[in-house]
Amino acid sequence: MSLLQIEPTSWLFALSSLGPTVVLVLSALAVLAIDSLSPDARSNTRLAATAAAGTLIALGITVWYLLAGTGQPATGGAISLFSGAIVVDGMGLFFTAIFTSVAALVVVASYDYLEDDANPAAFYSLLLFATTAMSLMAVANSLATVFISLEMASLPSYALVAYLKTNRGSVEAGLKYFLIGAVSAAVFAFGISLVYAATGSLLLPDIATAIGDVTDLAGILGVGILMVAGGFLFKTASVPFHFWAPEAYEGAPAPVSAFLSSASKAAGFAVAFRVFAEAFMPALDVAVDWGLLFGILAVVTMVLGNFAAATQTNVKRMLAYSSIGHAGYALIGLAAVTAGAGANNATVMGAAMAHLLVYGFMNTGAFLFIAMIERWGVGRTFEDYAGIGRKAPMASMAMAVFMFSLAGLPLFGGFFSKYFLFLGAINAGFWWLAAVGAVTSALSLYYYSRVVKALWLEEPTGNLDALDSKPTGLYAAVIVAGVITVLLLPGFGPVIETAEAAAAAVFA
Amino acid sequence: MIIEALLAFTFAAALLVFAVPNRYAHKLAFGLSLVPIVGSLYMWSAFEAGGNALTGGQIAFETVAPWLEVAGYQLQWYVGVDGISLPLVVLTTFLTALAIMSAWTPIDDRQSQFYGLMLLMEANLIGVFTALDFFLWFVFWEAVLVPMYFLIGVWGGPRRKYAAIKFFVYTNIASLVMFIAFMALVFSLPVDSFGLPEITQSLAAGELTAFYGLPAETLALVVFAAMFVGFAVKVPVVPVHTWLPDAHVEAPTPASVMLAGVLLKMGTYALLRFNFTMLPEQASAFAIPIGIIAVVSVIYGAMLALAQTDLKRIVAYSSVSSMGYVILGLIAFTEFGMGGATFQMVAHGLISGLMFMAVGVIYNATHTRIVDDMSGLADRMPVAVWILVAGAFAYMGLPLMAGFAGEFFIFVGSFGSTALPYAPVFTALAMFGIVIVAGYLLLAMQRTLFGPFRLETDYELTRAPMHDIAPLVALLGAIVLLGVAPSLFFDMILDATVPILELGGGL
Amino acid sequence: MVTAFDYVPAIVLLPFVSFVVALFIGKQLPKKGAYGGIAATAGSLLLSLWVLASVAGGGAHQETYWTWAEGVGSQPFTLEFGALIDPLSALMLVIVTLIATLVHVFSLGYMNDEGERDLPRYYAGLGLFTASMLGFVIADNLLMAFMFFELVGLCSFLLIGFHFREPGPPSAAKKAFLVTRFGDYFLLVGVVAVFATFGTAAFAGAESFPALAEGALDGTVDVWTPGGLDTMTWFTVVGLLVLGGVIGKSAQFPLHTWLPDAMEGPTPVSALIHAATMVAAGVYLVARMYGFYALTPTTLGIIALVGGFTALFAATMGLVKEELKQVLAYSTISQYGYMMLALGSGGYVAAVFHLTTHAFFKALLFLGAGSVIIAMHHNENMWDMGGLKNKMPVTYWTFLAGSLALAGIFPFAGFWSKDEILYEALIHAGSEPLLFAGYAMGLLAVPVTAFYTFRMVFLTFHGNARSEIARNPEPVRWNVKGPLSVLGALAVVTGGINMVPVQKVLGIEGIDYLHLWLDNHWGGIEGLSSHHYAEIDPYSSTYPFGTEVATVLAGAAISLALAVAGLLLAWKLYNVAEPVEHTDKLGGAKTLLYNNYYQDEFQVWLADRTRGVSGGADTFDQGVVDGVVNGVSSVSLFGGDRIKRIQTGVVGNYALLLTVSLTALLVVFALLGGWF
Amino acid sequence: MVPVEYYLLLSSGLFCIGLFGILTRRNALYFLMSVELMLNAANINLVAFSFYWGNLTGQTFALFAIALAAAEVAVGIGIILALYRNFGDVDVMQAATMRW
Repeated sequence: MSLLQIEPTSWLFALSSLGPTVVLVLSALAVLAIDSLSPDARSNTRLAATAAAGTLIALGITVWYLLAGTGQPATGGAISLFSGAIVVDGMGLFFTAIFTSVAALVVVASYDYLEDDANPAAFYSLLLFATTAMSLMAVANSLATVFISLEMASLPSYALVAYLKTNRGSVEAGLKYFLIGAVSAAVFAFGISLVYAATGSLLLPDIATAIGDVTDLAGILGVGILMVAGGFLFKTASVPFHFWAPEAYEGAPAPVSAFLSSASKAAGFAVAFRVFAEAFMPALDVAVDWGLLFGILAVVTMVLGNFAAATQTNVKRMLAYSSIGHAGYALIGLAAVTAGAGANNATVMGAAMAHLLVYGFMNTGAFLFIAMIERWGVGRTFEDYAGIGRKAPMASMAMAVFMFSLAGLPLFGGFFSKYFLFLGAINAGFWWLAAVGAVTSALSLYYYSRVVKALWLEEPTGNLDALDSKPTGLYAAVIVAGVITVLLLPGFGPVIETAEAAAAAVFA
Repeated sequence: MIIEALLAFTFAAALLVFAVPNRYAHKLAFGLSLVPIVGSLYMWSAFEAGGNALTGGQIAFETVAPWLEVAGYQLQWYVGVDGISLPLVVLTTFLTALAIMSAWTPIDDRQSQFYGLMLLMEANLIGVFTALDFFLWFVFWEAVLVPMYFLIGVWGGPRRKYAAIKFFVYTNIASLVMFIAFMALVFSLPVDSFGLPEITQSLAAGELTAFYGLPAETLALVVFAAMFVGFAVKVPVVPVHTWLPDAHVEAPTPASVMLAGVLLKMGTYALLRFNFTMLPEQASAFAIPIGIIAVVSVIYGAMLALAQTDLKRIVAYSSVSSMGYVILGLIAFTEFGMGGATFQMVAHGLISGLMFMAVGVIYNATHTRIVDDMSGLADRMPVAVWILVAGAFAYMGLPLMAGFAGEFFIFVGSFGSTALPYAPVFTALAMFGIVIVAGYLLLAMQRTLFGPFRLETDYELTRAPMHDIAPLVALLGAIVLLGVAPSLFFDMILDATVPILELGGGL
Repeated sequence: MVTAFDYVPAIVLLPFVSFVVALFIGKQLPKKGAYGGIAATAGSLLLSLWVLASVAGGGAHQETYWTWAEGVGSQPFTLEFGALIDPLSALMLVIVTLIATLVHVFSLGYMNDEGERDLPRYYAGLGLFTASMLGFVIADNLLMAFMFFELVGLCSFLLIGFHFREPGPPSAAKKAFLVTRFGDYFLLVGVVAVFATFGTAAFAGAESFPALAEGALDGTVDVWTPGGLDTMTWFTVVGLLVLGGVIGKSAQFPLHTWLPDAMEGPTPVSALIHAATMVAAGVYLVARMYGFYALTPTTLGIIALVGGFTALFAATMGLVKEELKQVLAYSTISQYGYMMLALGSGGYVAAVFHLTTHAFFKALLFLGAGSVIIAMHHNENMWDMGGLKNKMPVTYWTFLAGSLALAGIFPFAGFWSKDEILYEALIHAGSEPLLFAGYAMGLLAVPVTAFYTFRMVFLTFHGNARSEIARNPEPVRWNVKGPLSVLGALAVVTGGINMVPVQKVLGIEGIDYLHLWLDNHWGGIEGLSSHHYAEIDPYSSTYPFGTEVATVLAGAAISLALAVAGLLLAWKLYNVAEPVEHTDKLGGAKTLLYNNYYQDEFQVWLADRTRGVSGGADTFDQGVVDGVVNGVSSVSLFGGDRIKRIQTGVVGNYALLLTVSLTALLVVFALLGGWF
Repeated sequence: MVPVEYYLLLSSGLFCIGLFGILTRRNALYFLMSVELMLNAANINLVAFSFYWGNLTGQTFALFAIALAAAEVAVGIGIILALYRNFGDVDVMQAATMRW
């Protein structure tokens, strides 16, 4: 037995299987190249076009793969690469589709946001690198790749949050994000080391196999699993690793907030789903009932996020807390997983995946709307938003769509995703999770509708002349996100079916 | 396909109106809103179905198409009408057009958005009354709230924001309660779709199973109670009615018309469709509490109306009172009780619409609705005032007007009810509402419309313009027509409600 | 073959058409719709006479015109509109159309000539009023009767409040509607109960509710009763419920208070309301369903008692009134009390008789009063009048005829009918003590009636003129005098239609036309005859003065003597050149009577209490019910406000909280998993 | 041979020291160093158990972890620089403008 188990991998096949990731890397490099070749040129347009093209091509490839059945049971199942350290399957592609969609929206929106920026290339490349790392997170099949890709995603994110170097809020946000992130990374790494200590492997399927033999190291494994969970909780902004989120989302440039709260959160769930579903399922009976753990955390996260959001005065911060609340909903997807109930697990996890996809659009749209407001320089509080609906009806209407969809009104995609999540939970016997989810959703309607109220119901208080400028990219991104959010209600079928099929494949 | 055509047209009309400049919006919206009337009248004339859509009767204009499938459940696009829903569809189209017309004077800002929202609401209301798949229905059900939220919140009175949010959150929470309850019910049934007929028939066949340790009987009771609460908020009945006066007082006239005229009927419609059709035995188990709720709503609502000094608030509380009759009719579980309750939905829709519109016309002229601020208006705006008087009498249940028909059917149905213990007592108590309603409406009319002319606000009172009066006249005409010939609707309503009784095992 | 009965709907519809015409194009018409109204009511009158003749010719008619709503399953109620033309309704049709026609004509003088505004509304109201009443009269079932009963109430509201620009009339109109509505509430419960019990509300036929009730009491028919109540008890309850509506509309104690206030309406309207329409409706309803009432002795007893009490009670209040119409108002209440007494005493024919005579002489008195009011420039205070006798002879003589009839002086119409009522009460009093009380009170009311009637006559027409206007009254025209003359003649002779005492005393058979008429002598509908009613009513006759003839004579003598006594007292006190108020002699009773026994105050107090309760309910609603709603939201928001405080902003605290939470989780799951 | 439990104790101790440093130090640089300690605790485990299990996975991963730690410090120092420029200090408690 060799010390490193190596299976020969065709590089070409690997590259094509990881097509989206490759495209993202290349476009990131292209952005850097453009900037290096003409460092003094105001090349925002070119950079944005490159970045947007990269993300859209990556998205296109992902969707194509999804439709073509790459890595899915239809074409022979998951594609295992690099000795099983990476697995391209439906779930990975599904999440990659989320990341690339969000990234594309954010890139398009950033075009306007960075109009006056001195060095947009750094922004785009950081964004693309983070997206690249996320696409890797979605396919990581070993705790090693999980850790590395997760850190690769985090590091550009820290920089992006603190991107506005001279803005105290941005720097403070970056600092807090970084510090909590560093601690979480350390906890995560320590957890991985403990899991390794108990099982002797980092490959997820091997860990699952090894857990059956763990006897006296069960405690070590348990601590390890809890700490690994901590790493994911950080990434998904769930209690108790959520502390960075309100400040990071509030202080960061709004497109970055959009990116982090949608794509980064989804990425955290992507790895969490895979790791817990593939590696730690047997641990449910042996070491730690992590279903219960996530159940408790889901409840606390839903309650904290939604209640704290209720009385915010700053819209962005409200959205930040709501984002925490939504992490709580998605956690149901992990909490309701039970040993040996494959179909149900697939239902609930698929619902969580679908929720993250819908959330990706509606939440990104919401933050991009805030980016638009920031661009106009109107202000950040609810009062400042008063009467914007009069001056910017299209964008405000889109924002209303996002808010109602986030609240789970059955008019838009957000309803079905949340509903199927609760349905899965109830089916799995976790009716109390669904109940808490329902109650907090009801509360969320209050604070989401406050935004709508400010936009549409209030009379303008301040000077809204700035709204005369129409940032095209931001508008386009917001409207596209809005339209997709609306269309996801009638068109939810393919989404949920894909998600459930992908989840089922993971549990199979 | 007529229902689809109706829905598609109305949605398209809403989008179109959103897009046109403000100054064209009113006429365009009114013109467009006439088309759904024609559509619904065509449906009425072509209506041939018999029986109740849910209990296995014929469904008119039925279409079914799969929507999406999840967790073993098929969600469908499933629409159709029967004798219960058709009158409500007609009511919706009719009232929307009139409400749009009545908006001419009061709405002078952001017209295209206003009318667009009105049409959007109409489309969703049609959807509510035609949808036969639970999810489809629920989408429309909730979608109705959003336009109303904006209509109140943007074009409303001074406390409009409070009222709008209260309305919105309150009713949404209620929907949530109902939704969860219904889910629990469906999950305990061996069905593979959310089609309401399938669910109803499965329940009728006694296929309900236990739900997480909750025995089927208990589950059915809990679900009934939760759904009742959920719908009761929408109706609304005491004690979950407090959003209503706020919403009504702040809402602009056309929105009030729609709110009282159609939106409240959604609650009673849903009660009839869900609670009373699907769970008749549980209904009879809860008969006494529901009877008490009905009677308290009638009497207490009327007493509250008596205490008000704002004309709109008076009419608003009287809606609570009138809806109490509907609940009484439903719980009676008799032919005339249920049929009367359904009829009363339409009748009250027209009458409360008329009242709100008439009060609105007065408000347009006087800019006040406070009883003490005015008197003797009949002198200055006779036509509007006398129509208001006619409306008030309709509200009091004057024979040969629609309200009397509805109320009498309910009373005559519930008096001899066997499903409701002490039915004669409940009925007699509820009927006392007709005295109180006369009391507060007459008192308010005497103080505002009659006596020497006096107005506290600085407005020159002139006769109400034609476009304000026309919808009032149309409504009054409809009220009298239905009062003289209730069987226009009542026959088809009975056709659809009698099977419910049969399903309930002759309760 | 075309018969009169084919035109029955036209009787109702003609005035309705006049309503529509006056409403929509009245402004353009000469006399603002008056002619249309006159033509329509006159047409109805002619048709009614034809119908009357047809009934006299042996016809009777029942027809359903319009099925309003129909049950199909377990509640196969048929709610429909139809006509029931029998002797009773045919007679009533003539009375109503006649009075309505005369009132229309009179209105030309009272309204048009006086230059009132809004006349189209007035004539529209009259037309609708007449139509509603006619619809009520021909109703062949209780539901239809109720519906038109309510419409009558609506019209009374519209017409009493005709002068809506003044504060008084709208208030009176509201009161009229509200108080009668209160009675109608009971009636409606009764209607519903009838449907629930019998499944039908038809008045006539084997499947009518009186017939079914009779069968149920015999035990041949099964009917529903609530809670398995005894049928007799339940029928009594139902009868009393229906009676509630009657008490309201016919202004019986304790729901009579609206009627004096209703004098705020134009005088012709008062005539219409009091003589032939609204107030008559109540009594007519009892007569219409007498076959049902006759079955339940308790109900009959209560009807008699209420009637007798009201007759006396209202008469006493009429004693002290200063306004002409007020006196008439109380007399109306009192007279309808007599009719109720008659009905309660088994005197079905007597009641209808009094209804007929009263319709004529009360319409006469009101129109006469209207004539005086025209003359007095709308001053109604009798103390400002006096001496009008010579200035307006037609009015005086006709008014006098009416007054004599009202006072029950032989041989005027009122004497005959009132005498028969008292006689019926007297001979049946033996079997029901309540009747005796009713009789006693009815008898006591006789002198009181005569007194206040002639106090009114003397104050108005005799003595010296006490004001400038009275010295130079405005003349009235043909359109006032014409109706007065017609009615004056009728007030004198109507007694002739039912000469029962004469028949009994002199033994001349066949002059009790009304008895024969109502006994289906010439034709009618099975089961709706006075004969049938007499068979089923619980009374047996006893003759306290020995023989029947002696009782007839003694009864008539007593009541006539009392009436004359009252008249003479009035003569003595008020037929002087300068009459003075004698009311002070009544002492404390005067205030009591002036204030109508504080009935109004009591009802106002009740209304105030109700409003007080409603105010309390409002406070409760806003404070508690809505308070809970707002409280939930406040608590949630407060909770949110607390929860967000853990986000202190200091990153060190975050690290600490994070560590503590993680440690706590580790400990909990270590214990749960039993790791160590 | 040293039993693996000892390595576990060592790494846990190191981890706790790092954690303690994070909880007590206000200086951002100390904070960074403490994180490094915690990461190294993980590395000790990985290397030790790589030996215990007889495969190289742990050791390879430890190398990656060290590289990432370096990258993290690089980003961290950059942010701390920006912090110093904006707040005039490297005290992590100072940056507390956003809260609740």
